[in-house]
Amino acid sequence: MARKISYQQAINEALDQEMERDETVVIMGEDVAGGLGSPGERDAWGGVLGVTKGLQPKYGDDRVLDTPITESGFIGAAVGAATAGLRPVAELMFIDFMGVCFDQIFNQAAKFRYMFGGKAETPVVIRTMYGAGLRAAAQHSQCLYPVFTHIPGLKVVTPSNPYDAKGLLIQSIRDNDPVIFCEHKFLYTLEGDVPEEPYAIPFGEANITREGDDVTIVTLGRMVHIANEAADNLAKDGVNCEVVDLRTTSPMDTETIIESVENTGRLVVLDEANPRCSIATDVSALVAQEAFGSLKAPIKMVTAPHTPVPFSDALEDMYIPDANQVSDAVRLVMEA
Amino acid sequence: MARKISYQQAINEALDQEMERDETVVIMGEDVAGGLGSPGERDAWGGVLGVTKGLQPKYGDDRVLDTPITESGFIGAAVGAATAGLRPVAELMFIDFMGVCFDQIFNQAAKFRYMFGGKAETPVVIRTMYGAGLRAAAQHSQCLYPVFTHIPGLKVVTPSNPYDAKGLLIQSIRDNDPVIFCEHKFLYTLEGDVPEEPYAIPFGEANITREGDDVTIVTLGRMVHIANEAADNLAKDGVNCEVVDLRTTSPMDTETIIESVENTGRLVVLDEANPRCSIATDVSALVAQEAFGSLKAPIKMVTAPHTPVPFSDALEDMYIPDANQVSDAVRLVMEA
Amino acid sequence: MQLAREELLRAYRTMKTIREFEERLHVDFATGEIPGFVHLYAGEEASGVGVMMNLDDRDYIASTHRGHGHCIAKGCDVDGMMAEIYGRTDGLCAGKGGSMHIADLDKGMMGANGIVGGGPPLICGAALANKNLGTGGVAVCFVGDGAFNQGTNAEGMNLAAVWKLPAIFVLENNGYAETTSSSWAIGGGNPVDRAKGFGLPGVSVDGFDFFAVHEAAKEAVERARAGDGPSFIETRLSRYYGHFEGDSQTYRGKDEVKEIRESVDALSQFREKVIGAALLESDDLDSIDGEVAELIDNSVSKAKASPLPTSEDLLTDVYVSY
Amino acid sequence: MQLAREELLRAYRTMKTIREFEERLHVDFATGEIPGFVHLYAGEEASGVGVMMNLDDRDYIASTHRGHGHCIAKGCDVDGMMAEIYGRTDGLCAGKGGSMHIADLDKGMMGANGIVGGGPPLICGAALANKNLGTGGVAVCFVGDGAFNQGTNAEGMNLAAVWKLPAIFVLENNGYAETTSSSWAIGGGNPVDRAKGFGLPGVSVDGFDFFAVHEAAKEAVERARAGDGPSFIETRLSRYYGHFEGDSQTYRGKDEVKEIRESVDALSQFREKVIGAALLESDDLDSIDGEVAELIDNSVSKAKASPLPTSEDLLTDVYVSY
Ligand SMILES: Cc1ncc(C[n+]2csc(CCOP(=O)(O)OP(=O)(O)O)c2C)c(N)n1
Ligand SMILES: Cc1ncc(C[n+]2csc(CCOP(=O)(O)OP(=O)(O)O)c2C)c(N)n1
Ligand SMILES: [Mg+2]
Ligand SMILES: [Mg+2]
Repeated sequence: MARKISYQQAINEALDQEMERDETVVIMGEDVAGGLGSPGERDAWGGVLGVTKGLQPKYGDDRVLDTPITESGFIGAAVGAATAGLRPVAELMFIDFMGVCFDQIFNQAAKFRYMFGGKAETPVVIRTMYGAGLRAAAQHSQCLYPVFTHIPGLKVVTPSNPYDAKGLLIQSIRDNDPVIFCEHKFLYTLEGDVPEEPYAIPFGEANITREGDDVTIVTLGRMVHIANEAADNLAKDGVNCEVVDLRTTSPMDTETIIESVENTGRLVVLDEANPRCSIATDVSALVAQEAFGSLKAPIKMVTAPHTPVPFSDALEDMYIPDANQVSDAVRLVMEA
Repeated sequence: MARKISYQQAINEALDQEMERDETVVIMGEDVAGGLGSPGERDAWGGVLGVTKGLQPKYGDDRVLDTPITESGFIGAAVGAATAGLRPVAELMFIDFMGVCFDQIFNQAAKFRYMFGGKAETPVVIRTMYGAGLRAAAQHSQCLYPVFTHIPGLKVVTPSNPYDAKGLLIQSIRDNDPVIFCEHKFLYTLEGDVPEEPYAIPFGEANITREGDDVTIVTLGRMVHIANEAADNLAKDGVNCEVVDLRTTSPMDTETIIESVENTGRLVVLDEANPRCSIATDVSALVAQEAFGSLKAPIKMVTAPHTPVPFSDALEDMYIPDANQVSDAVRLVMEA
Repeated sequence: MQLAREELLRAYRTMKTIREFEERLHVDFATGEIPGFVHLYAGEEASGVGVMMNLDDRDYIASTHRGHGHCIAKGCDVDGMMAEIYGRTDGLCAGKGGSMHIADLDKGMMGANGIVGGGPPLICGAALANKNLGTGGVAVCFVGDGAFNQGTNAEGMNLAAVWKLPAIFVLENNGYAETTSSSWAIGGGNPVDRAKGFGLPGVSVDGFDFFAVHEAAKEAVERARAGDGPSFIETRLSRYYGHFEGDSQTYRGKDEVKEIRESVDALSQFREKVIGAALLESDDLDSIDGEVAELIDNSVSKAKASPLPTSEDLLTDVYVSY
Repeated sequence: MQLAREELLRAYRTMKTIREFEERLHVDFATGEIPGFVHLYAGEEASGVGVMMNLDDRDYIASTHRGHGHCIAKGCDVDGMMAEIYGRTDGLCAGKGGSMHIADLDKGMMGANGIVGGGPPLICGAALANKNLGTGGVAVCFVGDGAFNQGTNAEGMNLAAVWKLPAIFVLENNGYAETTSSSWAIGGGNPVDRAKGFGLPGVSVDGFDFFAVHEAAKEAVERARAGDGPSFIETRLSRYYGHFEGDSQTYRGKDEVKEIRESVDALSQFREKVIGAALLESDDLDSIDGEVAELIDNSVSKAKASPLPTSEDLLTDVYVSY
């Protein structure tokens, strides 16, 4: 039975249901419950935005672990615990903080299985908040999923709506590999239909949010909504866009991308990340290599500029790709 | 006056000449001199491969600073010192160790100028050793320059020969922005003509190591030599490759790439890094967007596979892209 | 209390400016006019000012996400700060940084920092620069009790010790990292002992007491200037507001802040002491109060009147643009 | 010395196996047959074995780049290790890991590590898993004196303390991190004090003395198993060879190693003690020597005979392939 809940509630529900199902699932992070050692209320926050609230009272301190502010320490602990029989879901409050713990992610978690000749499993999930839009400035607004996507051994997930958030998080927890689960901070309050019962969405299966014959727009995360908005506008002018929501960037559903471009002959890639060595270039390169023969026009990338995220709302609004930029890009490739 | 010296000597000479010229240039890193506090010889190593040897006896302990094994600590100190009036050249022994100090690089050094409204300068150079080929396994053989290239605010340099190593390092030190200077460990013993006097090679100017009309091969670092080898072989069959050595990936010389492809109509990108969100995808996407009209064939990327670097010499030799793979790719795009 | 009258007035003015700046932000944030995250320093004034009264422009500091107080105490322009917080071109960072990234290198203020534990390594570098350039300057790193546990803080303390840097590490222990108690999060429970384990002599002082902080910092700064290496100070204090604006603070004790405000507030305490010792008169301080209120009022008006940055500003000040 | 005869024999056999393994690698590396970096543990045997004699398969350890000794002491198959170092399919990691990445999770060996300071966070997780799964197991992290300064080590110690984990942090202080003296690099100079600063009770013991290490580890393991939290042990010792094979070691004192070998060598010392106390006879130990020599000899032959991995192996065991 589906009902409307928010992206944030969907994440909470996935955690709750998986913790219920499997005793080895534990969560950890800074203030994931909150109030530890403090005189007031326990479970005071449930994470900085309340996403994990309610889990500590239900599952107790052994399974909902508040941590000191030592990301290498506790992300590494999650990785170690995963190789030793638990299924930890660690929260890295902002993806921007990856810099203080990246080694544990890319040199340890990502490489164990290969480096140890296939004998290790590291079923750890790192939930993290990314993206611009909250005037959180340069160190709290980055995307950075291209960095994780570059690293072999990591799976990278970027849900764009509540339904996907729940199903992909459940899959992430059940998956035996390390997963970077990227939650766009702008989407937490977005509501959508979500079934009550647990369900898993397989990795590497993109979602076509809108079908169309003229141009393929490949995108992900919050940008799916920008793409849909642009597609709505363009439809009024008779331009039919197919919007592909990648859902996961590693593994990436290359087949759906290629099939769509083979049909439309035109590609716009929309990525909120910085432009260099990004998902935008990745998808573009894939198509230029594998579907070149179908292309009727140059590929066009719409991304954030090659700058840190600015603070001022005036600047940040210009920084984030918007529907007009997408429409312009689509028109450009239609005219070419 | 040019004479033949090695890549390693060229780097040492650039450091020496810049330290001589400018008192604010200091170097720091683990064992950059060596023997500190030990009973035996001082300047015992000069870095793990001897690249900085001889500088401590000449410039003293105030300018050649050995460090404890605390990369966040001393890379961060180099960044801080750069904003406070020095020009530090810090050595991150292997690029693979970026994970324990990445925050200081991408959230601090890279963002100061922008985040502080243009009022900060951070003239720090981080020299680091990268690449496969020495059977150093998964945590000592990565490329990772795509990760740095993704980050706005960093300049990324990847010299392929002794002449470039000297000239680009001098430019890096004089440059007022943070530079990640990537030295391929396989190239240290490579010899080449290097002028005795100091000279600076500007950033963002690619080097065409070989001219040709049939196919453009864009590459960098050690792979330049693989590309040249392939080009030599192909020339025997009458296929003329133009080999573009990027020299710096950020800034990247997009003009030279586009001009070359406009002339040849065919592109192979050769990158030792892992394939996703890499320089290979970056260059491919650039061309698919900016020079699509000139392309006569699909773009072809030749890269390492999407796996950690394996240890066994048998596997590592297969992991590293070789001249045959490049020739095959060139033949493929010639036939298309 | 060997401070001259002028210094006492300056100390009070600075503490009052911080308090007023923060109280005003607290009010204005509620109206929705101020974008982003704002972490207020109100309550902790004696710490920043007590330390900074020992410094001058050649001395560097690295601050935290809770940086307004450090900025003001280090001499940053209040108008520039307010405009920055409003995201305007007249801001100290031209609107590109915001509350968490205010910096002014000319004043030796190396930046607030959005990364908990970002500062300690940086300050080692600033100390090294001062040492190598022979400026006689020192460098001071502020961290909170949460940041104190970060590996970067450990590395910074160790590096300062082995390099014998003119550096001072100040732990502002306000009892909480977000909602989490410092008594739980700091293993061993004694920060001074931990610092000693890295080779840093240290003391723990009452952070509401300007004079205690000033005295401890004076000693540490003198040691650093004399080339005798780094040291550590813990100031024990409290924040008067939530972790950031919008925090409902249910994790705190009932009336926790109210009691502190009433009993040990840094400004009231200072007032009582200097008047009690007949060093200053009530009027001196009252007139400062008036001036500061006007200063802050003006800064808000100026900030609101300052132009927003434009599309051109978006692409400048980055090392490489594409 | 309350160890049973069988345990004493096992301790000696393990130490001897490590010594022989490493001496053999030292010789064979010089011929150029062994690829990559090799860091030898010879000289440090009493530390790894003294600790590991207190552990069983449910207990986890995290090791370092200098990991062969820990692997052998934790029960890794010697043939599998040798084949791994030769990069062959019969290697413990099928040739994909090499010397710096030998692991065997079934034996609780979580891996050597190419990253200095990589282990401490990981071991906190293993300790947590043991705690939550109620196995009664503990987790032990080995770091060198260089790694001891890494921020990750500080974070690991702090986390273990505040989570009260069944974890033990062993610092193997061999005096050097590459060429750099630990007496210079460890600010404050006293690792036990530093560990106390994180809330870990600790001791420093003679790392050449198997019995001293064994005793200290016994206490720490018992404390951990009893749920009384983490602790710290420093073992002071020396490496007999260079940082890695090929290191000319000019930074070391003249005859430094020679003197140690002659005076306090872990194996000779053990031999003398157990024979002196009439716990074992010379013959017992001599016959172990012979068996171990054969074991190592065989392992090399087997390694060389083992097939090299193929192109198919290149692409397996990675989570996602493209
Ligand atoms: C690396 C990193 N981790 C986590 C955060 C999120 N965060 C911001 S402030 C804060 C609490 C800091 O506590 P403390 O150091 O005591 O400073 P206080 O807020 O009390 O002044 C946290 C967890 C961050 N900004 N950076
Ligand atoms: C993060 C990181 N920094 C640096 C290195 C290079 N490195 C490998 S071993 C080593 C010295 C380690 O010294 P110590 O911890 O004392 O161990 P020992 O070699 O003496 O056993 C260094 C600097 C590394 N592998 N990882
Ligand atoms: Mg605090
Ligand atoms: Mg050592």
